[in-house]
Amino acid sequence: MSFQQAGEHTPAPFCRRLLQVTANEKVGAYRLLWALDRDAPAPLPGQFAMIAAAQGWGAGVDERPFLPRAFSIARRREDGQCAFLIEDVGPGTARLCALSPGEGLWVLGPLGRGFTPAPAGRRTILVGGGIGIAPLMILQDAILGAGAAVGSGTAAGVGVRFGADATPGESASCVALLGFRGREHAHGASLLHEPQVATDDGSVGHRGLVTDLLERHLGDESPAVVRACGPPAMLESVRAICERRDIAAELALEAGMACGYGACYGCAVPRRGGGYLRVCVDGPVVDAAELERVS
Amino acid sequence: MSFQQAGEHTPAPFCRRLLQVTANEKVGAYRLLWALDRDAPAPLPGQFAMIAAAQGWGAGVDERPFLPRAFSIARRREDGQCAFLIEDVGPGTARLCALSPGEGLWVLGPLGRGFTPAPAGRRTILVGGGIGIAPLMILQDAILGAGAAVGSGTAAGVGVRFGADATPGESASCVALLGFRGREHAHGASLLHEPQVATDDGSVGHRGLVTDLLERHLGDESPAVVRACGPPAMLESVRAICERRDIAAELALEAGMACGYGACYGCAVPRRGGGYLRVCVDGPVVDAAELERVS
Amino acid sequence: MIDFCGIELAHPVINGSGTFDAIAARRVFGEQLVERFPFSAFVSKTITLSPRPGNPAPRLWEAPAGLINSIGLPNKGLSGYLAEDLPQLAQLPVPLITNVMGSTAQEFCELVAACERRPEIAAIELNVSCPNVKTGLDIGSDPRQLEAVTQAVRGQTGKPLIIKLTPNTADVAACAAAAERGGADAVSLINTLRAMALAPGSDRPWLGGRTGGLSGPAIRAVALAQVAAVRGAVALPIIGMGGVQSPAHARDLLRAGADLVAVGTESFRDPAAAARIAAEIY
Amino acid sequence: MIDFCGIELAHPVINGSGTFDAIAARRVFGEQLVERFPFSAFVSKTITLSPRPGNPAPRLWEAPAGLINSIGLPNKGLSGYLAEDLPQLAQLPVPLITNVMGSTAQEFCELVAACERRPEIAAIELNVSCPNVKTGLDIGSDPRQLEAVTQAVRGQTGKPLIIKLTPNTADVAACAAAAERGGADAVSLINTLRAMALAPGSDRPWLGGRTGGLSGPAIRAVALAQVAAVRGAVALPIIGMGGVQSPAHARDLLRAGADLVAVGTESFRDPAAAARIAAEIY
Ligand SMILES: Cc1cc2nc3c(=O)[nH]c(=O)nc-3n(C[C@H](O)[C@H](O)[C@H](O)COP(=O)(O)OP(=O)(O)OC[C@H]3O[C@@H](n4cnc5c(N)ncnc54)[C@H](O)[C@@H]3O)c2cc1C
Ligand SMILES: Cc1cc2nc3c(=O)[nH]c(=O)nc-3n(C[C@H](O)[C@H](O)[C@H](O)COP(=O)(O)OP(=O)(O)OC[C@H]3O[C@@H](n4cnc5c(N)ncnc54)[C@H](O)[C@@H]3O)c2cc1C
Ligand SMILES: Cc1cc2nc3c(=O)[nH]c(=O)nc-3n(C[C@H](O)[C@H](O)[C@H](O)COP(=O)(O)O)c2cc1C
Ligand SMILES: Cc1cc2nc3c(=O)[nH]c(=O)nc-3n(C[C@H](O)[C@H](O)[C@H](O)COP(=O)(O)O)c2cc1C
Ligand code: FES
Ligand code: FES
Repeated sequence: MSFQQAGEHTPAPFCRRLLQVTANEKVGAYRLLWALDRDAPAPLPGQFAMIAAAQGWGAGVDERPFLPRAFSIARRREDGQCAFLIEDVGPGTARLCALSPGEGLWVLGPLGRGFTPAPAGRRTILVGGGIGIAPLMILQDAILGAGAAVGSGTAAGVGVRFGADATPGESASCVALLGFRGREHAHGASLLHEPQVATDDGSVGHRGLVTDLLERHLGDESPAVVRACGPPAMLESVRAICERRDIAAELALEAGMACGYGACYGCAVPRRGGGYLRVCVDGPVVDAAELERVS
Repeated sequence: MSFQQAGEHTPAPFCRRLLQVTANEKVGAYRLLWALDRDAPAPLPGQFAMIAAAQGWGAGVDERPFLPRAFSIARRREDGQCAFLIEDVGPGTARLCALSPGEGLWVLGPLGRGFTPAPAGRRTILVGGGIGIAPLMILQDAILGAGAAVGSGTAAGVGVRFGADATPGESASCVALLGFRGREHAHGASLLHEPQVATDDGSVGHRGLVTDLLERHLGDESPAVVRACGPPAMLESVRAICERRDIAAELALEAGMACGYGACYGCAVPRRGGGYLRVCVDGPVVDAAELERVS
Repeated sequence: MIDFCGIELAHPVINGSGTFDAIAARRVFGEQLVERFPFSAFVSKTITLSPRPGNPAPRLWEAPAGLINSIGLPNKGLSGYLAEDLPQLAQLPVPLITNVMGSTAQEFCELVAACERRPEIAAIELNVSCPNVKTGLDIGSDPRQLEAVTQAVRGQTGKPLIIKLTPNTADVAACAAAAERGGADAVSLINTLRAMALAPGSDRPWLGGRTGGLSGPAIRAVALAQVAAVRGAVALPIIGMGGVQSPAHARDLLRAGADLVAVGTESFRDPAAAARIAAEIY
Repeated sequence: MIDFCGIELAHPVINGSGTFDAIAARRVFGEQLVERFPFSAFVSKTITLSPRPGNPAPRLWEAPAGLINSIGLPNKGLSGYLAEDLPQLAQLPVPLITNVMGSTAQEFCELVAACERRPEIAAIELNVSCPNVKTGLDIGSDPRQLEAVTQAVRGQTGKPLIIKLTPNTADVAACAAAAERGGADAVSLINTLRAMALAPGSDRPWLGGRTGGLSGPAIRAVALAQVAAVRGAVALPIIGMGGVQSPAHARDLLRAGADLVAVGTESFRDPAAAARIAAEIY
């Protein structure tokens, strides 16, 4: 049995859907927003959705937001409950963070290309910075769930398509390295299984960069692949480290987006060798080798 | 002692104020929205305010509302509680009708010219149509309150400036004639004291127009003045009736407004004899004689 | 203190012509208006030679993040303005800029000559967004016409002369350059964008004047582009405006090259908006 | 069925050039896209002679009720388009309109001549919002240039020729009349309004391309005014666009004189927006 093809994606229904918010949990500096999305196909880890509040979308600072916003699908249950992890950084995220259960949410997705499973016998090292932990949550769910998968087409207990063809019982190994600004943000670490944490101010875990932890892990152990998401400087650092050590890495990128499905050409990032790729359809997860640098 | 001068107005603080909604009561088809406005000067009956929700103003149909909306100050207590009676007819009123206690409200006012008291010895006939009952509520409060006023500068128990110089105990007489579309709207009648009601469909009170009631009242009794507010067709009918019978009438007009304080020249209505008056500063209450017709 | 064409201003925030009536506002708000006057100079609404009643109602349409107006320049005419309004405006605690519009160079000259004689007036702004009777286009949209009008008017006054450019043109920088060549002391922009709305469910224009002008946040990014383009073309002081709602928006215009900023539509939402903006502009 | 320049269309709602990539959308949404294709004709994004990578990031800025884009016309160039994209676009269930842009009449002719030879292409749209290398102004903003380009191109094709006018002009009606004289079969409008944003707290332009174009609800009232003005000047069919979000907005454009309506920015908010609008347009 083979893993799914690299860069495969789950096609999205051709229409945004009106969902209901089912919960809005505070997790330190973040909000975990749950909605029930029964009819959507199971996403791949790393896929995202374009979301907008059904009410009150457009009355924030500067009369914004106007367009929907991109969010990683951070968690998904088999019953269709899905979660977005959100940091309030502007008018769109502010509105989403303020949603109450029962309120409506427009969702388009799952969109983009997700992470691919590690080849057999390799550990997966997850490297997350700040809100970048969101896609690593569902990726870890899928990796840990995949070990117990029984050919249902989705990782067991987790409404996600990922490595579902792996031999039942074959346990995938995975470590999560997470970097945060400080204590408030580091609460996000509670959303992953057995994470190792770094904070800029040393208030939790290692004082310093998450890439310090990465270098340590790559130093001596068994073959690994890296899956990373976080701010551009962190991703660039991860990319450079992995390039130097010749380690396969996939990076989940961000870019300002208007559409999320390849229509506007707004989400361009430079591709190695010239030209641009569209983060929404060529990513958000890209092979680090596709980039000359992350900026 | 003399009544205040016709067309006098209470000056408004030169800044919009952020108030808190204290209650939002459903009254049939309308909402009675209360807010605490301790620092504002007491309004004259018929004055209005420009109001906007502090949050969620601008995310309705067509990305509206953008500008604040004009509302009659419908009720005012001495403690500064004031009420607006609101009918949901578009994105601005929809948002205001949905406000909950504790939410913020921007208010500029009191603005415009209010009603003047009837000369001594004359009854006041209030004629209201639909949402046009709003300024008649405070006017009736003031007239009924004025009878017991003791020179406090405001009508007793009512935070309104009106006929406050009237001899204590001199009871002013006043009848309220109200017209509504049907039963749901006619619940508004409960907001006035001993009203006589007409409905288009006869579901409550007289089947027909409120002007039928007016004609009946003008038919045989003692000298009166008329104070009216309602849809243009109703006001025009009141105007024509009073003109024919040579009865002094004041009409509270409406017009689309951007500013409410004379800045935009947007609220023009044709003045008798040519030219325009600005409803916000020359009205909203105007002497019927100033108009050739209401349209 | 800011020096604008030799006039001292306490801060860089003024009003857009036609968006604040200081006389009416004083009646509404009383002496507070004078004590806490929000603008560092006051620009009158546009004055024409003869009195104008303005356009039939409705005159307003609310657009997404903006306002369309078709007010039609109601005013008392030059002599009414000079006799009735000017004495009241002279009581304001700030310099007065009188905005005028003619439909020919001749009319502009007459208006400006009359303003020149009144010491209460510190500067004169020409509203050139007026249709040329022959072409129907704004006089200000054609650099040649604009230069000629500016030059003619320049001969009539030693007071600072501001040309309020029209944004409804292919090349606002070329228009600004024409104003500069004609002898203007400053330019102001942007005026409203030509716009229209239909009455709901009908094919009749909503506005009594049929078309109108779009203002407010919706046009802010257009204003910024035009101010930057004009700054690239002329050395004149620039009064930038269009959708300014906050200190950040005002700073953006200053950074793009404006020397002063005007607040228009936002004053409708809050009469003291300009004071709030001025207080935090730096 | 609607007859548009001899092409039969199922309803009057198409897409604005550059606002929908049917090839990418088919990958994202699968065959549903083809089965429920929202537009009655598909307009390609602008194709140029040589391939273009497009502008550096960032390319987007969200404005009040709108979007500023500075995409920079990324495309595979004429031969890449004809070889790779056209076969895929030909599988769509609707007629195909190819939008092209040159920087000279010569380039336009070359592009149009190549389109003329391909039966998959039902009609050709010229994007004339391209800066004239000498003046920096849009070629389409000057009626004389526009007439000359249209006339030159007209000689190259018997297919319906649509001129997509630029809104950044003093007199869009005169431009439409020039296109008509040049032999166009239809005009489309409005393209985006020239606009700009600064990076927060800086004096650098936010957009990699420095300036950009404003689209969305913010420009709807400008679009309506321009469509009405063009309808007053030419007999040609008009494709109206600018900020259409709902059936009511589409109807407004039709009432103002448009024959078809295009949806652009609203498709970003909901890829099936045009289907929703088409379903309720009458
Ligand atoms: C694929 C993908 C997945 C993502 N996943 C997550 C996630 O799981 N959780 C999460 O919290 N976030 C996620 N993001 C980021 C999220 O989309 C942004 O934080 C969000 O769009 C911000 O919107 P806003 O309105 O709150 O703030 P905005 O103000 O729109 O954006 C904040 C930043 O955008 C820039 N900006 C400021 N004003 C403007 C303007 N007018 N127009 C354009 N840019 C402006 C500035 O750089 C500012 O710092 C993801 C992004 C992508 C592309
Ligand atoms: C002095 C005064 C006192 C008032 N007192 C009260 C009161 O006590 N209670 C009350 O409920 N109402 C009152 N009104 C009316 C109230 O201001 C309006 O109902 C309100 O402004 C409607 O706003 P909206 O956003 O809900 O609806 P809008 O859609 O803005 O307005 C509804 C009407 O405006 C027109 N319209 C539609 N779209 C637009 C547009 N884009 N731009 C401009 N006009 C449009 C149409 O005719 C439509 O029927 C008063 C008005 C005035 C002038
Ligand atoms: C209701 C209204 C009336 C206006 N009247 C005039 C005027 O008389 N003369 C003039 O030069 N500009 C006039 N303007 C244009 C403004 O001065 C200003 O240029 C424009 O509104 C853009 O600024 P804003 O977006 O801050 O409103 C008017 C604008 C509005 C909204
Ligand atoms: C992201 C984006 C890209 C665009 N690309 C093109 C293009 O390549 N060619 C073109 O003629 N118009 C282009 N346009 C303009 C649109 O076709 C349309 O004229 C404009 O956006 C107004 O419509 P709207 O408000 O519905 O978006 C583009 C618009 C946007 C927003
Ligand atoms: S967000 Fe529109 S193309 Fe990627
Ligand atoms: S509402 Fe602005 S002048 Fe009356």
